[in-house]
Amino acid sequence: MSSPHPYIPATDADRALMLERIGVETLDSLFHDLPASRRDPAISLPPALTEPELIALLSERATENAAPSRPSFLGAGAYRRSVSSIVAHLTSRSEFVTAYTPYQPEISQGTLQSGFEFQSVVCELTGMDVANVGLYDVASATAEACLMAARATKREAVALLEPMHPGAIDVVQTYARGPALRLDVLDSPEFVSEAHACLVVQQPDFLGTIRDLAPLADAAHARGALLVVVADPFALGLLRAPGDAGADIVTGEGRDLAGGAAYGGPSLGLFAARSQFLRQMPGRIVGRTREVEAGDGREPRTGYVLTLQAREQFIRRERATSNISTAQALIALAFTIAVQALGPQGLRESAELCYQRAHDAARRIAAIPGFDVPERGPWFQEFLVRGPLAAPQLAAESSARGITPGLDVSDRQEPEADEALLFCVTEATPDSHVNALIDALAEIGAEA
Amino acid sequence: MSSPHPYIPATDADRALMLERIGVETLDSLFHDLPASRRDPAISLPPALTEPELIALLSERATENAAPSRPSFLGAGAYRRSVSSIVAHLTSRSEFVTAYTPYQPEISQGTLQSGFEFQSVVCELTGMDVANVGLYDVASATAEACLMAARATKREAVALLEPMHPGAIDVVQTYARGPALRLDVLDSPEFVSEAHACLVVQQPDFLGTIRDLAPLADAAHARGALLVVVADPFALGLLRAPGDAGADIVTGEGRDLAGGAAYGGPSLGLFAARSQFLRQMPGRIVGRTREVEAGDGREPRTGYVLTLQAREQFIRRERATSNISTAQALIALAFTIAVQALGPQGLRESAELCYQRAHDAARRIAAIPGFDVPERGPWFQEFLVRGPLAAPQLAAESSARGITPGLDVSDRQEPEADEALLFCVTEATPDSHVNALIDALAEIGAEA
Amino acid sequence: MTDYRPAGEDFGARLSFDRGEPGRRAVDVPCWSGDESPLPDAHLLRDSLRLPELSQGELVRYYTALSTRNYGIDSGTYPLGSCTMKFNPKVNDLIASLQGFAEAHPLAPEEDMQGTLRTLLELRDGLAEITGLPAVSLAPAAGAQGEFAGVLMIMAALQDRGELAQRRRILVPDSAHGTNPATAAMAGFQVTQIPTAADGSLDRDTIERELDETVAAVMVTVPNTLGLWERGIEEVAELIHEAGAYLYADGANLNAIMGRIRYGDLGFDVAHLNLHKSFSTPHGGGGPGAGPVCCSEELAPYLPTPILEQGDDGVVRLAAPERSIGRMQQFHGNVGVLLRATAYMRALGLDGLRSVSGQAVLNANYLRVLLHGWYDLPYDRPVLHEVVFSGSRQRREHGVRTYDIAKRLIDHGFHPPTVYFPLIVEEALMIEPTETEPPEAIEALANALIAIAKESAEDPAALHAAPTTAPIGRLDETAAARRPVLRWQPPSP
Amino acid sequence: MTDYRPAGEDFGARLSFDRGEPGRRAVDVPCWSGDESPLPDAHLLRDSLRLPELSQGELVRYYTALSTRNYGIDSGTYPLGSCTMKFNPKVNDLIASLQGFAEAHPLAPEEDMQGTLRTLLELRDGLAEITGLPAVSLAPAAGAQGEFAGVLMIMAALQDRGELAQRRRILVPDSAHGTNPATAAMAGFQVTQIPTAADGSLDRDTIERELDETVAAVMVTVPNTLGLWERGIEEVAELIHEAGAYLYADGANLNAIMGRIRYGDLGFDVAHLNLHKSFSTPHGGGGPGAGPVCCSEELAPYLPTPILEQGDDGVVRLAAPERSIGRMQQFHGNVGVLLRATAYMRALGLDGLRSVSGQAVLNANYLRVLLHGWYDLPYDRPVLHEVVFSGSRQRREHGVRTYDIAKRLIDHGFHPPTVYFPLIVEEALMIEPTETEPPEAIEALANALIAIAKESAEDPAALHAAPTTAPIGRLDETAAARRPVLRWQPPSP
Ligand SMILES: Cc1ncc(COP(=O)(O)O)c(C=O)c1O
Ligand SMILES: Cc1ncc(COP(=O)(O)O)c(C=O)c1O
Repeated sequence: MSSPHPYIPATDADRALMLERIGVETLDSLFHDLPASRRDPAISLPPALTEPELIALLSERATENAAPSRPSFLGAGAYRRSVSSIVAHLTSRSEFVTAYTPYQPEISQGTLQSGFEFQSVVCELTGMDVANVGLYDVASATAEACLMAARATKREAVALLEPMHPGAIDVVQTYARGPALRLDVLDSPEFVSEAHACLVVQQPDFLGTIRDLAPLADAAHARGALLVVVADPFALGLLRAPGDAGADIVTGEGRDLAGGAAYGGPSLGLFAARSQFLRQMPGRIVGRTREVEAGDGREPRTGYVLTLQAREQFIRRERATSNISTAQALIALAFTIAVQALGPQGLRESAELCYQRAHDAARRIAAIPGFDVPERGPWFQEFLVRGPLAAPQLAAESSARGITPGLDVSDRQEPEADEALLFCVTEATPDSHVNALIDALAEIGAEA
Repeated sequence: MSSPHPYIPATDADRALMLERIGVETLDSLFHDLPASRRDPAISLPPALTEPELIALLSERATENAAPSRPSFLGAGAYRRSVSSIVAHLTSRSEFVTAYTPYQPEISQGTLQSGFEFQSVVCELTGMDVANVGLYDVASATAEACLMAARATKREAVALLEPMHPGAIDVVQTYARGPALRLDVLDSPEFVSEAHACLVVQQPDFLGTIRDLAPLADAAHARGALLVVVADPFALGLLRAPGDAGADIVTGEGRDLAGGAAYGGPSLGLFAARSQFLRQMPGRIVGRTREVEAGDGREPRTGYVLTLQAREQFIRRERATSNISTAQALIALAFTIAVQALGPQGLRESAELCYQRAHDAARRIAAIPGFDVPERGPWFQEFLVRGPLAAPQLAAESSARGITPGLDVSDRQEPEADEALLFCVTEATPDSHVNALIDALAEIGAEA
Repeated sequence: MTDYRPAGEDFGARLSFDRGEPGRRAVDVPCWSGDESPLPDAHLLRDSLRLPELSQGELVRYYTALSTRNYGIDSGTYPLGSCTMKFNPKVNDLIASLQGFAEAHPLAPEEDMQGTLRTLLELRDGLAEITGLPAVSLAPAAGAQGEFAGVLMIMAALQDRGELAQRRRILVPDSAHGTNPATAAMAGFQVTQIPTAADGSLDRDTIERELDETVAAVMVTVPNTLGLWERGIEEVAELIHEAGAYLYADGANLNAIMGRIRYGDLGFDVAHLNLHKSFSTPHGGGGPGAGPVCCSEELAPYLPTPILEQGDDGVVRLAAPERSIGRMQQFHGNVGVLLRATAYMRALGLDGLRSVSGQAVLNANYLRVLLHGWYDLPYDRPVLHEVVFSGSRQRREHGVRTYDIAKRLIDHGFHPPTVYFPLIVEEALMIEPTETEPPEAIEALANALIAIAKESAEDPAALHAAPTTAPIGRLDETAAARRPVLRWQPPSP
Repeated sequence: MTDYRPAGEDFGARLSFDRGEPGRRAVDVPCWSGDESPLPDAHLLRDSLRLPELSQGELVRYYTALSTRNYGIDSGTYPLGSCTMKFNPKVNDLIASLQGFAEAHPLAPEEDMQGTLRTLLELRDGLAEITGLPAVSLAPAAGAQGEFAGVLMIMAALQDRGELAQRRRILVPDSAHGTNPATAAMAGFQVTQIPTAADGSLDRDTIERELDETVAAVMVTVPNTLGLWERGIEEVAELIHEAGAYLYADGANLNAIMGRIRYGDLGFDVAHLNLHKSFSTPHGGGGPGAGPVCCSEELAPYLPTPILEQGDDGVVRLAAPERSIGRMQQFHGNVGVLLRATAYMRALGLDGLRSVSGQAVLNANYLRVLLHGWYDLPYDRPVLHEVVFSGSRQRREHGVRTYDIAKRLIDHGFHPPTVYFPLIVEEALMIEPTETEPPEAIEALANALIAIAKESAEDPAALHAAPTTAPIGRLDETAAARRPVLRWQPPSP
């Protein structure tokens, strides 16, 4: 501990003085409670790097990933979005970045008021009454929705309707271990029963199709089950608000609109519900209030606080509605600013642009001899592609041409997915990438 | 002007209301003073782009430049430096970025106090008494130094000592047009005469050699001329402060330490002098002062203001010491933080590392059969390389191998520069680049 | 910037929704110039959407102003106990934002993601070394999710042992963080609370008494939330293992002991870490974090999916452990946070991490000594990374609550410490200076707290009225909970 | 953030030099592990260097705190007349920071720099179109350097005409910015001041009288610093040309007329622009800027080096004009600023630039009307981009100076306007709202100024005491100039 590390201010001289004032001889003696036999074990870590070395090493690593300029048509839960430059600018302000969960509202209004903005945006998009400030990701949010539905209905099974993201099903399964909920993965809403706390449906579904939610709500409600909709918030710029169609709980993934998939995370689980479930909700909630009377006659000002904390682990402990503590606040801030930057017109236009570009690409692919785009109904940004080769071969041929194709979904049960890849084109997919894809597929088609 | 542009808030409805309150019918009528025959000419500009389109286009352009990963050994006035990540983080705070020149000190202490820090850093590095908050770049700062020396000495010629950066000589020539100063570019300090207001020398010189400044100061002072030293502030982490060696004015280029050459600018001209020249200095100067007595008994606090403004154009007009107004404040801030992040130890270590790495590279090159590194004395980070081919061919062969070689200086008069390229290696030149260079030169040597 | 708006302005009353004008916009969207595809049927489409309509400049100003109403680590000392609010190196953010990392699709072929995967492997290996627990999953998104994973792993192991039906209890100390009991309950276990002994360690007798074949696990925070080492933890571990239960380490306080002692060596079976604390990834106002879970070979098959595997070809791939409890997230965890943590680990190396824990502990003890006599110290012994005082004397003698002390500290320029936690300390003031505060800052904090202690006696009303210098005064939290207003509503016409 | 330090703290008294401790450091430097080369002789080396020694966290906090003591455009309305403080789009900063642009070496072969050079060419062509002046050099670093280039070009042309010895005078209006006369003098000319007529335009009679064979040029700001159009400028141009002199446009106020009228079409020979105003590149607290100089074919050969040339091969190269006045900088100008300006131009297009000027003018007139009657308006006619009031009534009647009014505006949350400029208006208050302020902000500014006007009558002392809400009160500028303290000095032992 001689020459101080840039992250640690105290010098040897500082330390000597502090030790003296504490009244101990050595720093090690402060650790005397630790069992001596276990102390200071051999630990092997790579050597420390100075900042320039660190930047050099990790910049090198970043280039070992496929270049961001490589055309890719992967979607399946992570979508390339156009995010305004103001988002990164604002969310990188250290007052936001380096703050903790806002336990002291007087000096945390930035985080709190932004949280209230976030809840408002989520409610507007989903058509729900109340929202929390965000959970880890869409899948864990959906799992929490299932747990909440089970608590609210006192039922012990949940139904998930295919096509649903397999990762999401997996996470619900993980979370269901605790209360030992039964998971029924259904092919049709008609199998919902009185045993089910909720019916969970994805919008658009895992294969990209836009669902008509109202009949699903009816089916669920007819059995006393809640309807949980797992919605892409971006698509909600165009699609009917799930709440208007009868949803009771809506979850969603906010990461993409917040900017940057980053190999999957940090993500952002949106969670909104009808107001009767408010006190059952997991996660932090921001409420609006006013200053307590100052006694100086001044009109109390408006402020924001974490509220309804009696649901939470740090108060309710083993009876809390969830164990969640740290969530994804900074991503929620980015999501909020990104959506508000688009505004009502922009979000609609952007979603329509996404729709048009995806449909145009699908049309062009369908026009290539040997290729087929099987449709399962109206769809948003993802579509199935079958080619003249089996799906894995088609994917391999495409990769060999420098293009990451859509996800191979040929092992799924839906008939349209047979030998198909799930392609995604969004408002942010460069034209040049789509053109390269068309050329590559045409070449593959010609050679097949 | 119907749908508002994101940069312009007013809507059609806003405009209608404003026009009504102003009492005019149309916006155009506010321009009625403009000669009708000249109004609204045909102007051809490329079409407007939305933000995603703009980012796409200019990102594409950025990749049309040679990749930053291409090894390059260019120096000659622009040097690759290791700049701490905290610099960009702090200088991107909008309070710094979007402020104007600090005319209202009460709400500009951030800029002003940083300016005072900058002046202090520049004085420490150069060994001078006073500094301004920065000029455009090293060359224009050097030109201003010549003008100031001429004013102070009332002489009408200036002497520049070779080797000096040709761009700098050119700029001094431009600035000298005003007062019609004569420029003498000298090969030896012995030619300084009583006609010269100053002797200008570069440290290290244009070919990289470290100068012994004290004898140059003596030579200048013996003729009543001032010594102007154009110093690389980074090298001053290692080299004797010019002020200690007798310099009267020191200029320098701060851009590289501030981060990013950006094809040459924004740059940052450092300008420091002995205190007797204070009131002759160009540029803004920040001074320390205190609050005026508030009358409430509170101890006045320390603050910073632009001071000695009677020298400046906006007060003194045609009798100002310079016409400069907007300078390079944000780059000065970055420079200050970068130097202070290194601190006294770090700057020294960093300069030594640069020295060692450059010397090591030179040694390795000199060891390649057919190559020669002619020395002109002790040097810092730049060195001459002669190969088995004529300089332009050597450069071409190197470029063909994916390496941007040092600058071709074979047209210079210095004998060591004959058929030579001026290579630069710094603390920030990646090892892998140096290795690639050695391999390439060995290959060229073997083929020649 | 300083909040330059006039002090009287009720800034919070006007949300972005209440600003701007219809038709304004902060960004433009490109036009579609190709063939138009018909939109889906109208009943599938949204009819209206209420979102703010602001120009770009207005929106930037609004959120810039909001930021000025926040206090972050870069604003000053932030000694929030248990939260490890230390300096977040900026280089880590730079690294995570490199395009190659930031724009990677989670389903991209692993061969195309070796830059990310090799970096994560380095982190995984480092965490295994640091904890002494050989198997690691980086998937959990935060501490609580790491705990959840850990407890589910224990559950799955018990199930495989055929003992799950019988082992329904988890023992949790009364000093534990709320996530511990909440997690245990979420995993379907009953929680038995273990009291803290007079020396601040777990009450050994109670543990011995409670340990039987109904116990699945014991969750212990090491060091504990009093900032104290759990004395005798090794013996406790043996007892637990003898009883057939597992020992879980809440590793959120790793900052105190990094590089000095390891959970694995002490007998822990599984631990989670809070990289957003010990490894200094920014807290972001409440996340994102990362809560890797580390475990023994025995529990390794149950780790959450994905884990990392390096093939003989050197290629790093994602894998599902044999008997995995499953996924915690749709994809692979908070990778951006993990990259930052790796950069932090690499910037420090082993010596650096040891300096971190050493200085963190030194700083906490320095504060302990400086404040000695001014505030009660219920567990008066040398501490590790944090020290828990009690304001009960101030409360008793002057009617000043810890709450008031915390608010008053704001007026001195500090973020308040954690208050009223751990629950076992009356009027708790839980202070964690961290290793990144210089001695001067610790002295200044102590001086402010001493000044407040004096003020409690001399002018308690000043404390009740605090803070007076913050962007807003004390807020009515009761009203907020009683009549919840949780979202913007359009002004009634 | 809000400046959370206690209000009494004398933050400015402690520089970074006064903080930290010897031995602390904010960054580490890699070790050299190769062969050691001996250092140069000791007499060439530095012995000591006094710089601050702070840990990274301390340094970050210090400069973060400094930033909070600044007011930027993102903080609120910043109606500094003549300075065009409008919203700086963030995307422009993003673009300039793209690695391919930001890390380009100025001496890299032009073939390797086509991304930058093609972008600059686009800007050059755009500026030529917008100004109606066909030849452009992007080299000057700011407005004043652009002026200097322009005047030197005139000088060089006169020299080539053999008239330089005789044409030693430049006429400059008394309303001109200080850089105009300063520049003329720096180029060695004598300055003759031209008065402003009652309508705010140049006094035509004086010009006619002064125009003779000793005149090299007339420098005119269009629109002028009163925010007014120079009536009859076309006829003046003719007179000037007849007299054999050149007409120079200070184009710093282009914001008012972009896309609506062009200097070239009006008869100007040369103009400089302030891209850091009209094209919204950030001011950075006093630069960097960019001051391109645009001129007629006649003056094109004299442009500063470099200019851009596109070869038949499409490759863009740097070139030196035939009879160039030379370089303004060692390299090619403030390229990073020029990239931002190009992005701005491309984001707006012609229609957008016309909206800019239209709205800028509308906003200034709106403010003019809102404040009518409250402050004197010496040139009471519709204005272009800015409006100049006078506080002379307040001064006369209430002893309140414009200085006081400006300081009081700070307490209302606004940056003050430009004051005491142009010099020809007594107690001038020069306000330029710019097009990026919404009408609400202009109304709020007007209301604040009206409140202050009322307060001048009712409570002038409050104005004299202002500002009270800023991070610091009025500073003693006289003392600063009388006993200059211009740098940190170590505390005397
Ligand atoms: C001791 C302890 N355990 C667990 C947690 C939970 O971690 P997280 O907030 O990341 O979920 C925390 C922090 O809040 C903690 O301090
Ligand atoms: C009218 C006018 N001319 C010239 C200038 C000088 O421009 P710069 O500050 O960029 O040198 C300015 C701005 O300060 C100005 O307003």
